[in-house]
Amino acid sequence: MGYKETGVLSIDDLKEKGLLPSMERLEKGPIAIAECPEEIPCNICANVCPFNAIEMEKIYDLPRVNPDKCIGCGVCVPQCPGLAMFVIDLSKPGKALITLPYEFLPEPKKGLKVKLLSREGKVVGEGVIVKAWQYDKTWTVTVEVPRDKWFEVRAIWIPEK
Amino acid sequence: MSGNYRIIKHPIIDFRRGRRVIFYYEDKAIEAYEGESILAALYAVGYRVFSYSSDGKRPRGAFCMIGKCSSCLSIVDDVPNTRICIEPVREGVRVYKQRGIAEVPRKTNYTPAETVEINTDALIIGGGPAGLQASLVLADLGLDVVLVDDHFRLGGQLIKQTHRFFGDKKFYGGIRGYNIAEKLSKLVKEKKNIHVYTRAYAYGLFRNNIVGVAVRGDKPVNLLVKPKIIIGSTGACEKTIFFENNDLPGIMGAGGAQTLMNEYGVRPGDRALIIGSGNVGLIVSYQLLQAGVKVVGIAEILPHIGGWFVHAAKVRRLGIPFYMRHTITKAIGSNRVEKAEISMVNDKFEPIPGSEKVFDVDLVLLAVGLQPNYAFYSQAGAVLKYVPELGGLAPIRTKYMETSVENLYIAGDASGIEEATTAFIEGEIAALSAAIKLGVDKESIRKRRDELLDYLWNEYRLSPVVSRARAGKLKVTVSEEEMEKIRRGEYDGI
Amino acid sequence: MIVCRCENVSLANIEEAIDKGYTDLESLKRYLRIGMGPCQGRYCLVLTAKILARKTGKKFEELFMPMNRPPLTPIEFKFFMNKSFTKR
Amino acid sequence: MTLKTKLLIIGAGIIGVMTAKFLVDKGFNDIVIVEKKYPGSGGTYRCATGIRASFTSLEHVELMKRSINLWPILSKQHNIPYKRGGYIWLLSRPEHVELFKKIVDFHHKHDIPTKIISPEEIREIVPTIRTDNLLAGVYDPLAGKASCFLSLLNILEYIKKKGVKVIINTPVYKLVTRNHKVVGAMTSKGVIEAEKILVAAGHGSKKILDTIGLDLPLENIPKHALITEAYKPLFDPLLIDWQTSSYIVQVLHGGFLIGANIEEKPNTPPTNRIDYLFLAANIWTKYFPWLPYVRVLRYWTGYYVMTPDHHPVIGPVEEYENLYVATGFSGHGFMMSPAVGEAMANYILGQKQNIPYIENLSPERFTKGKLVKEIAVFG
Repeated sequence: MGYKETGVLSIDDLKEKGLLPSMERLEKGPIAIAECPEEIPCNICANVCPFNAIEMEKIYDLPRVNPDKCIGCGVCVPQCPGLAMFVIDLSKPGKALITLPYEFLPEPKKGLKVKLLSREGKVVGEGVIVKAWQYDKTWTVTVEVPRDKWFEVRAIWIPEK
Repeated sequence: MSGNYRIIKHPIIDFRRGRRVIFYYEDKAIEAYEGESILAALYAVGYRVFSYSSDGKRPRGAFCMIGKCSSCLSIVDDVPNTRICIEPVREGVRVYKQRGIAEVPRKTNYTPAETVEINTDALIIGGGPAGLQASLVLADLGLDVVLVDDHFRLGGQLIKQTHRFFGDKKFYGGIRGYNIAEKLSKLVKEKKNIHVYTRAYAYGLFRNNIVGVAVRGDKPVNLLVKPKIIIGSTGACEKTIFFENNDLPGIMGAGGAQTLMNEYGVRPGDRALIIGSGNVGLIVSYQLLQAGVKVVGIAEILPHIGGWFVHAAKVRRLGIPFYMRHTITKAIGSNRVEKAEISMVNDKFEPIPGSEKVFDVDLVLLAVGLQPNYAFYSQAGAVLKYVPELGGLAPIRTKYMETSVENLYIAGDASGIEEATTAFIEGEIAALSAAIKLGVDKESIRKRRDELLDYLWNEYRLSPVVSRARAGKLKVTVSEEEMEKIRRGEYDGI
Repeated sequence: MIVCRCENVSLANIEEAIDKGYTDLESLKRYLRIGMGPCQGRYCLVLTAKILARKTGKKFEELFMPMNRPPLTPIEFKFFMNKSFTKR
Repeated sequence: MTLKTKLLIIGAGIIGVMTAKFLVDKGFNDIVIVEKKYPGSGGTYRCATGIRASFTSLEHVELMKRSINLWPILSKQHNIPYKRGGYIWLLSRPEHVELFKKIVDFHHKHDIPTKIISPEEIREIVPTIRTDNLLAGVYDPLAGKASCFLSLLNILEYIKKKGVKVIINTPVYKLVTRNHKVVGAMTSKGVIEAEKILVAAGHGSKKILDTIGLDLPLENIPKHALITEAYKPLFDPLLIDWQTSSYIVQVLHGGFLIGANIEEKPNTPPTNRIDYLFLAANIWTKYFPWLPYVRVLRYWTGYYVMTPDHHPVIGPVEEYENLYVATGFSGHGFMMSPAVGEAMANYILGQKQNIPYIENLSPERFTKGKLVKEIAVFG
């Protein structure tokens, strides 16, 4: 079953669409991944990127993140209408940093332990928020997760106290 | 009846509730806030049955929430057949449940509505994305505009959207729907040559080119507008489907739930099942989660997700399961939904016995598609065409958005279901064309219109994800020569 | 399965009427009063035409030519009582 | 398509369908009905559904007396909602009361039990009505109302079962004649050959008859009507405000149907007029204090097919063998349809008529200068 049946992208899907940075680049430092496999007529990410690192010619082109220009700043993360921009950082040994958008309550805070959710919405472990900032109501949250879960985890859930 | 369904804290929307008022439902005091509809206030404290079918037997709940479906007819201050989903709460108002066909009103003291005649350059019907954009464009060209909308707030469906819009910055991409509504409404209200009427229903086109507009409120007015041109941007309404007990309270249009939770800040239920995985179904699922509603699943009759993948991924990673090749076969409950049954379907979309799954839910949202609101154009005499890709019946038009009724233009979802970006663009094209017709003929206007047409047809609509809508729009767009023939009744190529 | 909420017409009512020979939408509409209630046929007429198309094998386009009449939403008589018109 | 039939009826309105019904009842079923749009789409579905015999000419009175006898029978046979709820004329001027005294005398002579009633009596029959401006009323207890939809549809279902063919969405372009004898009609789907033809095409009748040079003095006058949302039954009779010749009736389904007289040029398109809504509101909100809060559900227009003497044209056509007409009902076709249907069946079968004076309504009366006089045409 493909992502149009499940709502879940596989690593091969992303590779095939040319949306996955190389492992080499991921290990070098943070970089944005546009998990946007359909040719939606939208260019917000390209417009908001301060480094012009997202390349599109026509409005419906897939967003191509230029690995040399992108520094993984995460400005695109809260602004993508599809909440499909993530920043992955595999430069630190033994762990991965995932930056993702978050639009729920309770509010995220640095140091908070959170449940890690897979692409299917299953709890696959716990992580710690290392950074959280808000842009127009959307939080951009960076969580530290086990390194082997860098592709699996795509959401967090903060339990109510 | 108990409970509190008002959303106090929401991750995106700050609900600013009005003054506290008390009104009476079935002689019981109900606390509410100014700016709420009677139905929203009742829903907030736990009521779910608001009326009964015409034979008095079947309970009816909230369905459309925008005054169209007539499922909430109630007796308000001795006036029956009042649609309480669009009737604002007022201090001391007395409301009773209507059980089937009502007796004639007991209320007899009345103030007749004032009748006001208005001549204007342009009448815009509907203040959603297309209508707002068209009004602003016409006003900037110095024309006199009357903008009417049946809701008490401008913005159309924009006001119910918490997500940022896709598209291009030029057309409000990246801004949340309700923020776009606020922004454009503010601009519109600043223009001296746009006369805005809300709670204003354009009820028909009459002889001598008069459009009747009923403006409800404390001082009701019957506006008789004589416009030189009309731009209809009347939007769309939801479709519904058949299944056992499909009228049980708790079954609602997805838009109805959006109105409750995102406009009035009222949680539409505790546990919801969504029918349909188009963008509306996916977006409403996400919004339900934001409002604190558990979503037990999304059923989709087709083998694949109907909407855009990114919307699907958003809800999937938060744990909402998809049931592909499934449809709802039954709602269960005595006075309101208590359970819902879905079944798998075969290749002919027929339910497969034995494949049933039952969920404990109090809310079933139908997100099975939208259809253009064609009534005004049909009444005005415009030639319509049934185009499944556009959601139903849509008026034939030129690429300049003029229908077969001369000087009647169309834009937005009313012209065939698409999305907000195209609504803005169509609104602007219609406005520019109307301006040219009215003699405001500057080179810059034509140039702008050409650019918009080029962008719309040769870039935006070439996106594969909107190809179906493009194909639909092609079916209803004719050349000026063909339109002349249609007007003379000579063209049967449609 | 309700098709027309206003007049409380079910799918079974419609199928029965079609079987009886009400195979044009206009007759079906008047026979069962589908779409003649306060919502003005907004939701039910297209659905009914689809059922009819399915059952008779005719094309939707042949069956349904909308004929909308004013007022497009029910309007109280109090809107039509003031004879002195103000111009604005 | 070439179709052969013994009788072709042009128009699937209530007149054509009733005629077919009475023929079928007598065993004659080789009938084709051809309809321009859909059954009832002309005048039938646009009518006010009222039924009365209280007219002021012998011809109308006799025709309607027969109709009023037939309506309850038809109602039973074909499950048609019908109610004898009466008519009341509301009179506000002394000269009108005087006029109606004479009319009531005329009615009594012809066994129509109308009577002058007081404002108090009006209030008893019509709860909530304001009678401040009224001097008296005239009550016709024999009058009534029936569902125009189910009258047509149920009878249509019956005649179809009995073998009558009904072809819809098929306009007739012209009649085909040979040696002053009709032989068929040219339709959008080809020729229908027929031994006999009945033209019962309402406002389309004149155009069809013109195709063979038969010039009947028919005029189509645009008329306006509206209906409100449905309410529980409040009053039974159809009320006529004589001053404005406007009527209100709560139809059997519950809506209040209002017709009001507004000036229109003959043979012009019947388009919607905003002033009609104001006119209707201003007349009837004076009588019913709750009416301002009642909602107008639908407003439609249609034609009265008027003749110079406001009486119908029914009977065989002298100039053409086997051609019959039943049209020009001047707004009263629905109520008259049972008697007219029966009479047309008799004409077509060459049987004796049982309604007095019916021959006076023949098409030739205009050329022969034998017009009928009628003064009570309403709405």
